[in-house]
Amino acid sequence: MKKYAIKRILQLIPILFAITFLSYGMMRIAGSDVVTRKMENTGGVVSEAALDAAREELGLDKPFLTQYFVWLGKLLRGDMGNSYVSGVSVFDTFISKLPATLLLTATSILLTIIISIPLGILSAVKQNTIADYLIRFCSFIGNSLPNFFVSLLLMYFLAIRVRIFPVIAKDVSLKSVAMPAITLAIAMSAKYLRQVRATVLDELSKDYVAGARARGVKFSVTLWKSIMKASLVTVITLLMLSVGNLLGGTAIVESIFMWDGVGKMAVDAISMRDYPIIQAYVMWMAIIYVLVNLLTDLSYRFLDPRIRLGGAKQ
Amino acid sequence: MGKKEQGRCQKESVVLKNGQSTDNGKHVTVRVQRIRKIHIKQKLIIFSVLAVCLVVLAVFSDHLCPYDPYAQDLSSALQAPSLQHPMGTDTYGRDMLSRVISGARASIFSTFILVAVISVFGTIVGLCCGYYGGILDSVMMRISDVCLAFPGLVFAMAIAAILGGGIQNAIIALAVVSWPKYSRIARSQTLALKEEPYIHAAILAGDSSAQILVRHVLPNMIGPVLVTAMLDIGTMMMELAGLSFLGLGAQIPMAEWGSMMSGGRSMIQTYPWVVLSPGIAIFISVVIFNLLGDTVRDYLDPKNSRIK
Amino acid sequence: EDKKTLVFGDTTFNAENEEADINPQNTYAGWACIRYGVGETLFRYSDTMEIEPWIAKEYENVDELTWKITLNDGVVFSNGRVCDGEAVKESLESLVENHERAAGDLCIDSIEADGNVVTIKTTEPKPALINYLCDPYGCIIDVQAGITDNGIVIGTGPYVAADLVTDDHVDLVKNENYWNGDVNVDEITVRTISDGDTLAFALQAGEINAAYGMAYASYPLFENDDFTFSSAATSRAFYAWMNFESSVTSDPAVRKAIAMGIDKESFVSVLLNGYGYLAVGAFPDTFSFGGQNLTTESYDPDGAKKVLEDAGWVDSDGDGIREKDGEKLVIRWLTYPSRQELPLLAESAQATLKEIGMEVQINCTSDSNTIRKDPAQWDVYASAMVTAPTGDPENFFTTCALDNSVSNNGHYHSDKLEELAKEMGKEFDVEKRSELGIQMQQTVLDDNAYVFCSHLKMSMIMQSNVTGLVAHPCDYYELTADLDIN
Amino acid sequence: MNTLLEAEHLTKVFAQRGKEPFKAVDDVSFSLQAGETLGIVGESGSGKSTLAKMITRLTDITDGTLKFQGKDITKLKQSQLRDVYGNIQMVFQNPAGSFDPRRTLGDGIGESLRNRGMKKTDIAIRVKELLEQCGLDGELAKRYPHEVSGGQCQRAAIARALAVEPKVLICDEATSSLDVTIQKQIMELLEELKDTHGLSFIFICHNLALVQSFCDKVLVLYDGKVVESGKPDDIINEPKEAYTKKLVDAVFE
Amino acid sequence: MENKILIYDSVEISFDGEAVVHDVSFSLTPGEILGLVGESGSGKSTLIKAAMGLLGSGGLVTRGNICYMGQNILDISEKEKRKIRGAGIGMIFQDAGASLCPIRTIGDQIYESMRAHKKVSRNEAKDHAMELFEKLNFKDSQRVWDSYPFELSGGMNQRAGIAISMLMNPPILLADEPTSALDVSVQRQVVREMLKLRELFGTAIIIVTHDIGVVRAMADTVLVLKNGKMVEYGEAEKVLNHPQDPYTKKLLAAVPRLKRKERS
Ligand SMILES: Nc1ncnc2c1ncn2[C@@H]1O[C@H](COP(=O)(O)OP(=O)(O)OP(=O)(O)O)[C@@H](O)[C@H]1O
Ligand SMILES: Nc1ncnc2c1ncn2[C@@H]1O[C@H](COP(=O)(O)OP(=O)(O)OP(=O)(O)O)[C@@H](O)[C@H]1O
Ligand SMILES: [Mg+2]
Ligand SMILES: [Mg+2]
Repeated sequence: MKKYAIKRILQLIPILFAITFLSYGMMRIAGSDVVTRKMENTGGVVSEAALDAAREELGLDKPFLTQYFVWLGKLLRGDMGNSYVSGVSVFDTFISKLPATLLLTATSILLTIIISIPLGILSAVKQNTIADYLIRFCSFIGNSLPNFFVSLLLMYFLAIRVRIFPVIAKDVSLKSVAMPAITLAIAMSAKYLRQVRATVLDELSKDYVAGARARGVKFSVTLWKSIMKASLVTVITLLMLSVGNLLGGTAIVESIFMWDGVGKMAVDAISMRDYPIIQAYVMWMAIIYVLVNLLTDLSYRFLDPRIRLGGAKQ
Repeated sequence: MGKKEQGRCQKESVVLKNGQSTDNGKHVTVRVQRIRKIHIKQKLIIFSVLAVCLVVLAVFSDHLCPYDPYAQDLSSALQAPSLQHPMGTDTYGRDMLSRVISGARASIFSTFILVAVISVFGTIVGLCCGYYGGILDSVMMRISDVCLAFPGLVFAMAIAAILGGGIQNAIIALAVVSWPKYSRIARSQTLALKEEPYIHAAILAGDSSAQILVRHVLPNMIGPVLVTAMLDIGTMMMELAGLSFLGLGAQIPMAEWGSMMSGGRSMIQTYPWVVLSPGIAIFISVVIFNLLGDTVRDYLDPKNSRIK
Repeated sequence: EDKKTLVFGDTTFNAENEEADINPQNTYAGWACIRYGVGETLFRYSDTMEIEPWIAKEYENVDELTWKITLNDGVVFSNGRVCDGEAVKESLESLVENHERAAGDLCIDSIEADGNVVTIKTTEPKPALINYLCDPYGCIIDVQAGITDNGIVIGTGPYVAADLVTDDHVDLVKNENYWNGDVNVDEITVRTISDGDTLAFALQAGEINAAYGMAYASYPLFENDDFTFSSAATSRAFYAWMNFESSVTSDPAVRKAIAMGIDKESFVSVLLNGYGYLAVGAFPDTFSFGGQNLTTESYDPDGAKKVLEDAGWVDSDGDGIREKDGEKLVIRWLTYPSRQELPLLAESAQATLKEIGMEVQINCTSDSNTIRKDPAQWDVYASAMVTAPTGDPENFFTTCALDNSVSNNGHYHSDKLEELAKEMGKEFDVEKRSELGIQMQQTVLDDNAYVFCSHLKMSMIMQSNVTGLVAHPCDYYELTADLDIN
Repeated sequence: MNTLLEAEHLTKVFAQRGKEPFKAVDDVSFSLQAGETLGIVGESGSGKSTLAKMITRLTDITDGTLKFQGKDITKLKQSQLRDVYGNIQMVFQNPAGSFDPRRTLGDGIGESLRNRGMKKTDIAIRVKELLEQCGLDGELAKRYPHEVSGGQCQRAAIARALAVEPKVLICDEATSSLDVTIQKQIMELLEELKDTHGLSFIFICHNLALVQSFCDKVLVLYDGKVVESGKPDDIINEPKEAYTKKLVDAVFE
Repeated sequence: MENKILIYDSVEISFDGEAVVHDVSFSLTPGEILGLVGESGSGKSTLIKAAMGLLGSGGLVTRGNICYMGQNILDISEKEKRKIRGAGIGMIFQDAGASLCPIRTIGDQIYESMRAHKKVSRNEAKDHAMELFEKLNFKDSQRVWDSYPFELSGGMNQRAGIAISMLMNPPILLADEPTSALDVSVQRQVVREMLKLRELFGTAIIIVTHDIGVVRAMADTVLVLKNGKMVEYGEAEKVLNHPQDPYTKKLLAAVPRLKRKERS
């Protein structure tokens, strides 16, 4: 197990190299740099010489490969550099944004689970009944509303009409996180629900369900003890993917609700061409990707004895 | 479960009269079974027709618009829905209905093209990786890892910065981060199919690898890919709308549902039709393609082979 | 006793907009310091954009290169330090050292402080020096107190920054030592809210008391008794630059037709909901050298058609687009999305110009600043720029319209304009400068080198119990000591 | 006699991820003469199918040599194997699974002919002929695998194998998933083919009774190794190895 | 009549309105073993599933009755059916391994099944199960109790399946091809276990199989089914040795026999 985990983490290295390099390259080809960006929206004009001086200061005049390796060298020494825009240490910036993102991730995942699993199971068990159709219809709605629109609706109804949640997040608290979390949970639940339904239907058709019935076991017992547990593998897979995406920050929702998280940071950094932050972000994403994959595999092992005990064929 | 069974099958105990009984005078209990067949084929046809309608709408949108979707008339800006303008008008006084119809082209076509490109490319890669294995497999799978691990947003924004905004570039960005999904599905399907006896039989019949891939593996693995693609049409529409929100989607004044929604979102309270009209269009098409995807899945499910 | 608190929502207070913190010397703009009442400049602009005393009580132009500025007595920084000549000297020296644009603007040779008198010597004649000192970068800060890591400075304004998180908020508290009257509000939070809809919802929900940067489409929500608007015409102009290297826009007829083919009036009244001012020239009517003194083309599609026809642009293939010598009349319209008015202008111009037979291809990209450097990539560039940030007409021409202007990417050249600019550079008399400004604008308009569409009507929307929050034409002053909430 | 197949020390090792490599077939040698029928018996998982796949080169041979009519075919590539497949064919365990579910039986039967450049019309005629030879209606060519019964499907599979007129036919448990009645019909068909075409068989089966009635020679596999070989009657009546004994004893009568 | 514990009376079973089993009648006395043979798809599984109420959503007994201990078990509520399932009628599936939940231990599932019918503690259930395991010749009962289905061989799973079914001591056991998934040696073992059951508990068994050898070894009576219709029903001896129906004859003739010199 340990060996396996180490192996997976080692796999991270080439991925990290590839994607940081790519991102560096792309941002570079993307033309304008932070210095040019800084001049935008201000309504004024600065001389080329001043711009060049500013570039030199940031090392932006050097060839792209040099810049990349300088960055890499620093990184290996544990220094992620400073933001070009704010001048603050990238690492500190990053750490300061994490709690918000973590809270949002946790609450929206939790909400998603609370909404989607019971409904998914219900709609599978009541297949082709009114309840099923209703649940599926709701999932269609959830699936076809863009995030930004859902958040507008929520703001309108929950913050203007009934005033139970604040429009803008004032702090990293449960009350503030509610609306962004609901927004994210709506879209995710809609997807999960369908998957849970499909998995449960699949499980329902398996022999062991008939087996339990033939032994006189109550359906609800089978449902909770066997079907749920078996479906959990699917749910975990989805969850892990979502956690990965959420930990990367959700640019749209975060910026609409003024939720000061990693996603908003990334979008701002990209639009400002703040390379050090972008690099840190890209690295973060790659690390999440690999870790999430690892965790998924490990949780399969935990959940499914066939994998844990090496019983699965092939 | 039992209840459902009972609900479905209406039970009537009927004691047949002696003379009518075929059972030599014995009393036989008869239960009437109410048959509710699920006509998957009919469902498939209905949803396919609806989907085709959408596509036709997209193709002929130019001819179907009651007004020029780009013709402005500032004097009649932001009119509420009326007989003249069933969906009202937008900020520029353009007819919303016409814009929604015309938007079908951009929205449906772009998602179609996107999904077509990623599913075809991903499938080919997955097929080859799964079938040939070896170096090709390792390399392509690492590349797909990188694409998956690469934050899509960074990519989209970089692409937009390199190539400029616009829907084509949003499509490129989404394509790069989405194809690995297909290659993974295709690969795992291919790996499983590779060991099927009929593939072995084909080898014995002297088929070349390419023939086997095209004639046997591809047709048998395309089901899950197709279903994913159908469902992805909805997903991609959402993603494009998200990119539009970030200013990375369609360029003005292009009528595209996602950007119409994001452009009109501040009017949700004041002039709701501006944002609801494209919203409803998105909803309808997402629902149609999702239902089609579900039905295709049911259709391909061997469990349902009897009730087709 | 209840504390008076106020929350102010602002879409512009963020790093992307060059307002990462409230250090006026940090970046190009650094407006937050003065906007949020933390810092004050030596002089300020009146409502008609004339110079008024502020920290300083008067100035004297000793000779072409020497300026003597006398400070008010009793000005103190919020930390209690007296703001005397020495403090001003330190502040300005630090500014010139850290702020490249300021250094270029001010051309300071030396500064001497003597009690409340500061004497500034410039390296070359600088008629607009006092105007430049009114720029937000000219905020006098306590250099000795230093600047914190998150960019908080000590100024002389009515509020003191207590906490600041870039892109999120700055917390202000009342300056107990304020030298210039009483401060009514005890605590203010300025929230960065980048999304316009969120801003609208927050104001509706009462989570913020006042807002700056609302989307036009949301204005109707607040046009009722619960809210008050405060608006002022600013010198931020939305205007189109013509590319004189382009084969289409180098044709005077085409430029003229564009000028006649844009429906500025509807743009302002419908698309901007009336929250804008029709522009004639580069400056709004509030300036003595404003548009009221100028003439230019007005919206006249038929006239425009005729102009084009006469110049040989005719639609020979019936596709609605005119051609001349086999070249289609296609305009590549470059603009950017960060100002909500620009895409609206582009889209509306596209439609009206189509009517006179021009096809407009819009490229609305946040990379416009890079693209516009290459004249081969665009024909018309629409931008939103502050034409008179210092209340003086010269700035606009030196940055945009002259042969040696860095931003003259369309390579406009006019002998007459060059002449007038030379004169302006030497003129110290305010009225004469104003007169020159008018002539220069008219020259530019006659060439249709620029089409000025509208001026920003800067608006703040607040709950009706908020008073003293007044929009100012220069866009610099927002939170002042007058601010109150009942 | 004319030796068709010669296998020497055939070994198959499966490399398994994270586990010890697994030897599925271990040092198996045999030879097959023209017209001879070789039975292979053994419990589930003893390596019978793996051996069959090695002979048809559907899986790579880890060690040992395989000769067909004296020519070494151990290392040939798939493209070079086409000629070999003209002589060796195989009938699979699971009849329905051995036809592409998306193609008609006729398509499957004619595939090898098509690959050998036969014309479409000729193929149709030949397919009909083959089906009839296997006791099926020629019309069945138009059906899909799921539209025919298991027995019909297996006959079609045999027809497919016969299409190229092979010299060796490998039957991997060709009847075990079928009903006894249908099983019997198939055995009769194979019997007939043996007589009329002089085919050689490798007959993999775990039903000893069938092997006894059909085969000339038997290999008993256990854990991938040959534990016993010889004439079927001898092995069944006088099993030498304990394993063989167990196998024989387990049969219900 | 009173010693008939299971009676099928003119049973017709339909799926979605299409009858697949027609007019089948037979009965079972305690301790009787009934062999159900017939070609694939003839309705054997359907017939025994009907008694368990496991026909699924599309299936229904459209005619006739099935009586267990004098009670018509077709028209009772799901709750009452649940009482009979397991405790009254046990079932062994073709692939007993698959009829056990793959991700829970055998012990867990045994306990759960027993709990469904009476209040027992886990330890009681375990003791009970161990006892039966011993009787069924399991070598290491503790290991079986703690194992997941996939950790056991096919034969062990099958026997575990039998054990679970037997724990409730049902008077009737329905076995759907309990041996066809197994190899010959294991198959023999399973047959032996089932015979032992009857010996120990007097269980009546219906065994569905393709293997005439198994029927010969076990069954008291034989029912031959073809296309959903009964073609022959009677004592095993008689049916196997003197078949009347042509189909039965054909079936028996098709069975390959091992030719041995002599049998001890
Ligand atoms: N691709 C593979 N990878 C790893 N192990 C394999 C592979 N194919 C087969 N094996 C193993 O090799 C052994 C022999 O398998 P094989 O299929 O040849 O058995 P068999 O004798 O045909 O059994 P059956 O009678 O059940 O068909 C088995 O233990 C199997 O698990
Ligand atoms: N759930 C179902 N829905 C519809 N038809 C069914 C269903 N289950 C079985 N049938 C049909 O009922 C008939 C009898 O099937 P059954 O499974 O009872 O046959 P069997 O004799 O057990 O065959 P085998 O020996 O292959 O198991 C078949 O024609 C089958 O297609
Ligand atoms: Mg095998
Ligand atoms: Mg059956």
